[in-house]
Amino acid sequence: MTLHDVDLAVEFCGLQLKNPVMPASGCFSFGKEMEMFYDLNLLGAIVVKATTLEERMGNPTPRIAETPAGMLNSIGLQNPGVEKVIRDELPYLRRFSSLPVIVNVAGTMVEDYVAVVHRLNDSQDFDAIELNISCPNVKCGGIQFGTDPEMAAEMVKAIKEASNRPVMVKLSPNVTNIVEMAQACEAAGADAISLINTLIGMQIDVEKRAPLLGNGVGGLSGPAVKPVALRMVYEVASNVNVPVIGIGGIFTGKDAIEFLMAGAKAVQVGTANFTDPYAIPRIVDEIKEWCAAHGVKHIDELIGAANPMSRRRG
Amino acid sequence: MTLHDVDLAVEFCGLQLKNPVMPASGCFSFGKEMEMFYDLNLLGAIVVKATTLEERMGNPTPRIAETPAGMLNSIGLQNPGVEKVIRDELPYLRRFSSLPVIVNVAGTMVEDYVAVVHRLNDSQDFDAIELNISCPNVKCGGIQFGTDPEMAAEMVKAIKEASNRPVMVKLSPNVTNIVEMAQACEAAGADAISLINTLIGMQIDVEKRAPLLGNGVGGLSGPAVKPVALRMVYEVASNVNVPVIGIGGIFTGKDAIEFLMAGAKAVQVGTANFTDPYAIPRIVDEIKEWCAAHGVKHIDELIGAANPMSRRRG
Amino acid sequence: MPRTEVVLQEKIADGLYRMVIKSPVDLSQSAYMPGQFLHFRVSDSIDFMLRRPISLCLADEANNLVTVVYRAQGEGTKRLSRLAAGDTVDVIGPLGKGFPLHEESSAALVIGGGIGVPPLLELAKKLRAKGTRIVAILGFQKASQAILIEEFKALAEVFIVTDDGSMGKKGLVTDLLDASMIDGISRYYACGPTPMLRAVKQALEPSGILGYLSLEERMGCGIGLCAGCVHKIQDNDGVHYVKTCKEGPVFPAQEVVFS
Amino acid sequence: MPRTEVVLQEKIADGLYRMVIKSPVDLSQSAYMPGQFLHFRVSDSIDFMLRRPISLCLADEANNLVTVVYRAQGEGTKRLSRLAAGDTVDVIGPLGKGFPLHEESSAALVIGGGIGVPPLLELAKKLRAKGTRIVAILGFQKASQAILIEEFKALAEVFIVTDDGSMGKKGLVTDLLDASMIDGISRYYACGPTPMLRAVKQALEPSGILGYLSLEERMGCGIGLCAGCVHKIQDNDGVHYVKTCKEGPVFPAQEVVFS
Ligand SMILES: Cc1cc2nc3c(=O)[nH]c(=O)nc-3n(C[C@H](O)[C@H](O)[C@H](O)COP(=O)(O)OP(=O)(O)OC[C@H]3O[C@@H](n4cnc5c(N)ncnc54)[C@H](O)[C@@H]3O)c2cc1C
Ligand SMILES: Cc1cc2nc3c(=O)[nH]c(=O)nc-3n(C[C@H](O)[C@H](O)[C@H](O)COP(=O)(O)OP(=O)(O)OC[C@H]3O[C@@H](n4cnc5c(N)ncnc54)[C@H](O)[C@@H]3O)c2cc1C
Ligand SMILES: Cc1cc2nc3c(=O)[nH]c(=O)nc-3n(C[C@H](O)[C@H](O)[C@H](O)COP(=O)(O)O)c2cc1C
Ligand SMILES: Cc1cc2nc3c(=O)[nH]c(=O)nc-3n(C[C@H](O)[C@H](O)[C@H](O)COP(=O)(O)O)c2cc1C
Ligand code: FES
Ligand code: FES
Repeated sequence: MTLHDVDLAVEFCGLQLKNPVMPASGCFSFGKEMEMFYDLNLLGAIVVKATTLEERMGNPTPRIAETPAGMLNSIGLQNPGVEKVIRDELPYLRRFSSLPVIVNVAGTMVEDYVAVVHRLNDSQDFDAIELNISCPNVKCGGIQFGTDPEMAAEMVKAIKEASNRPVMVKLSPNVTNIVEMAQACEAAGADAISLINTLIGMQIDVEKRAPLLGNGVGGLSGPAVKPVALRMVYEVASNVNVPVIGIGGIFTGKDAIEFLMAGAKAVQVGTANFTDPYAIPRIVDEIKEWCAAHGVKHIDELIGAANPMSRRRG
Repeated sequence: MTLHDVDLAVEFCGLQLKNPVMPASGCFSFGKEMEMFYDLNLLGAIVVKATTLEERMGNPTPRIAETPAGMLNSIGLQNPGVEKVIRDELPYLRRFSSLPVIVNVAGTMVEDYVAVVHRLNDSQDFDAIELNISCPNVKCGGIQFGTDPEMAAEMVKAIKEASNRPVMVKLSPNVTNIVEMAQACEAAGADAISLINTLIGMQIDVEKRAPLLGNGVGGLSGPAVKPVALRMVYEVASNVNVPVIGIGGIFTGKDAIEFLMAGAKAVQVGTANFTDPYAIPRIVDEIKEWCAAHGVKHIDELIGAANPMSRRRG
Repeated sequence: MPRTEVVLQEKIADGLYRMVIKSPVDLSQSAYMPGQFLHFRVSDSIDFMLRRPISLCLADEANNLVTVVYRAQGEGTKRLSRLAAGDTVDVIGPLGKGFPLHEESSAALVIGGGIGVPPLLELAKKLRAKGTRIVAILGFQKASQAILIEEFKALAEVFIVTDDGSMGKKGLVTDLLDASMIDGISRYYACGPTPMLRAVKQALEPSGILGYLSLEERMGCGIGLCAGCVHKIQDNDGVHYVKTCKEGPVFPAQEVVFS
Repeated sequence: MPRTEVVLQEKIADGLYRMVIKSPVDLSQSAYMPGQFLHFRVSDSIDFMLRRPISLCLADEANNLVTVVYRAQGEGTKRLSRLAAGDTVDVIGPLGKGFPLHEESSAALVIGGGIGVPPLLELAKKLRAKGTRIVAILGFQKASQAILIEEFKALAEVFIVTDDGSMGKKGLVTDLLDASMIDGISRYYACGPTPMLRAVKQALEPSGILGYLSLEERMGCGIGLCAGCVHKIQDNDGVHYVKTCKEGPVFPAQEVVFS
């Protein structure tokens, strides 16, 4: 079998992706910066930085710490606000002919989340919403919606009503029971579940005798969290019928395949973009090579391959 | 300042430790195996493998997977049962003149936990109990007690009543709100809180298209989890008055100092023993060297140094 | 951690390496046994945290050197293979319980499959030194994976099988276990992939010949701390898990339970 | 990732290294600027995931080589310092916005502190090539940390201060910023630790001389993706955070807000 015989196309929420790999929100800005590295048409889709109603400054610095096989960030939803995103950022992405655009939406209360969505409804420059109820980096960043199933359901219901486009819901791993959260979102109308956002973590600067990050705590991402992410994707894919998007520590094609086999329909790549700007096209190539070497004609054969319960579903 | 001027002694639960570093349960067996490497008197204390009422076989193999800067285990509380532990294991440890012995107690229901403690009460060969309500590796391994504050409190109350020795309670990180768990245990009488146990994770064997571990999921430990552990220690130390023991990914003296500064009174070292059998004495030396280089006469100066809220407490 | 020096690293077949290192212990003072293993760190980074167990292949007491032969298959052993003479490596061992030699053996059968062949070389050397006659059945995937043939020929009567017939007979090691092969054999020793060990045990059980199997399990610590490496054993205490790193990796064949 | 070759690695002072690598881009075709940085991976293991930003110290267009000078302080830069000539390294850049040269400058003051000194060397070279007169104030902790003195002397009038007086004047770079020093200066450029930059800005603000500061922030990506590296800037849009990796690391001094 040759690379040419391998079909990586997937479909979810009515989006057609030529391959199942997209950048994770907050790890790819709004895409423009990557121009110098490669053609964004190589992406399966793009997920842009969290967008809030008003511009946000974000947290004090330092905002970044390196940890073993991972990193902490405490960016805190810095973004120019939905108005500027619609005017200055999204139109650029439409020049890429085959690139579904997903807007990550964040906020503080149901009302401002809904206001962002209403404002987005008028734009033709995106294809789906990723509802971020899982940012650990702001006091009022919606994470309370990400840890209580009833509040999550309330939020999802409101956003589904408001939105004229499909709604993915992105979950926080900082919960006792991820399945309960996912099921609450599914019942409330979520079109897909993406997970995981970052684990809450800390680093101490022993010389300064204080937490290293300006914000004290931050979100842990990177290969370090991959086993937790895989477990949660596996559990959720076994227990919901909507598509699951796997996120957390994906650095190689093999990592991505683990998530697909656990039951994810597609994957997002965050931190790896920082280590290797070419990470996503490389991961796509590695998936293709693995498929060719293993006689896999269509990526669908792999989705849920290690998780029989997920195959009986979705 | 010379190494000789540094005093590392700490005290908690009435135990006198010559230094704040001890092995974590399940990562040091019952101590005998380490004879070939060093004198156990070098330890601050010893925590032995989880002990249940009856002998347990544990989980099917494979039980071990390597992950980025970490590992997964699904041992599943394999142990010879409390009777044999008291008869065959604990007496050996009494030959070490200055070695407090802590027995990690596990089970399924309140009743069998209590039965283990009753049986232990007769032994003179240990000094404190570490109540393990956080093992993620067995269906009935007590983790339900580790994720529900009310059940945790019920368990702690029963064990405190049953035990004639101090009771540390070891918490699971797989919860939405670790502070709530710790406070429930404190209110129920816990003499100390140790955390964290392992995060639940998974690895997929892509060649076999199945989870790698025989048990499917396993517990994630090692440097990968350190940021999560530090954050939880910091949060708990800010909100309870009993001593907090920090665990999770400690490989170096600097790692241990981060935990102490976050508010831990002492630390436990697990996975590092596998990578480096000499890990604990090395870590003790590294702490001492750091103190000498930084003019720290007594380790107390470091405890909570990065966490003012913890210093106002305990 | 104490580190020791790499004396030689060479590729001996497709993906297979021979590495000679200074022994981490004084061999002449230690009761090392063939079948024991060395436990290697493959990197000084903490992203490869677990040590890799590799069996002792040859011990050279006079020069206090040990040889290991291994396949660079995953990322960890690939890193190991990048070490060059003069580099140092963090290794502990020899660890575990190896093959017992049995004074009374007159003729021994050693059966190795693939990367299970190397540990049998030191065994053959030791058996030979005691005057035991040795028959060796060595199985490989294909000729390009065959290793240590000459070394075994110097010590034993050697039979070779390969999966594809590119060297020796085409087939499995068990295909050769007929009556004539085991005639006069008083002990057998086997090391290789689990399916081979199971088949060997099954094939030789009726003969009543005492045998020893070297098992392979994923290890957390290699020194008895974690109970990660267990295998099911049936002995006087019934069926129970034992630590292969401490009580093994070599066990009497009749005690090994394959599930 | 594209990798490039290390041509030279040498220790030039206590804990300080000079590394010359083949430029990852064709310098003659690129609009590189002094003050830009290169972004290095320090290991091929994923336990050091984040790249390390190191400023361009010298560019050699004829041979397409770039020089960086850095302190091996933490684990990451220590690993970088273990690379030897002939090794390859994964590096991207030059990245960011560097020091503008200003055609009209008659005399420039460059102020460097510690590991902030190296990026000013390529700047001095470029300024000098345009005929600008250069005054350089270089500050170090102590004599054993002093670097690039001869290189600067070839291009500029050099003043040296050290914290302990073991070389040049004892004191801080700002101690030298009196009226005579800034006489005739039309631009200043500073790179060094944040407290130094703050003090320099404060000291030179009254003079009205336009200045540029090279800022240091912890970076996630170095290419504008993460918003980790922001610094507060006050400009026509008010006070806001900008990405130092993309809009900086060099900013007009009057825009930089120190909080
Ligand atoms: C007692 C014993 C003796 C051995 N002797 C030899 C020998 O002489 N020569 C040789 O080539 N191989 C030997 N092996 C197998 C060798 O340990 C594995 O091939 C090696 O650990 C794989 O590591 P990796 O980094 O290449 O693979 P990875 O897949 O990257 O390893 C990931 C993890 O799984 C473990 N693992 C993967 N495969 C195996 C396996 N087959 N057995 C045990 N653990 C595994 C690794 O140790 C590591 O912890 C022996 C194994 C055991 C248990
Ligand atoms: C634009 C720019 C240019 C630089 N130019 C030079 C130079 O020419 N020579 C030189 O010696 N140093 C320079 N530095 C500082 C250099 O990047 C840090 O010393 C280096 O990243 C520290 O890495 P480490 O592995 O030694 O330390 P560690 O403490 O192990 O690093 C841990 C993490 O913190 C980050 N970090 C730690 N200290 C700093 C710091 N001071 N600035 C930014 N990130 C930091 C690291 O990049 C890494 O992500 C520059 C920094 C920036 C932002
Ligand atoms: C610097 C940074 C910024 C992030 N910002 C966002 C964000 O704005 N919205 C969001 O939903 N997730 C955000 N995340 C989380 C990532 O999208 C992703 O869920 C997480 O990093 C795990 O994936 P990874 O290990 O591949 O990075 C951010 C992560 C990082 C590292
Ligand atoms: C192989 C293994 C076995 C363990 N067994 C137990 C146990 O029996 N009881 C318990 O409370 N914790 C057990 N743990 C958890 C550790 O005690 C510790 O909480 C955890 O590994 C985090 O610390 P570390 O990162 O230093 O390993 C085990 C961990 C490992 C890796
Ligand atoms: S590998 Fe840990 S007990 Fe055997
Ligand atoms: S370092 Fe990521 S935006 Fe600057």
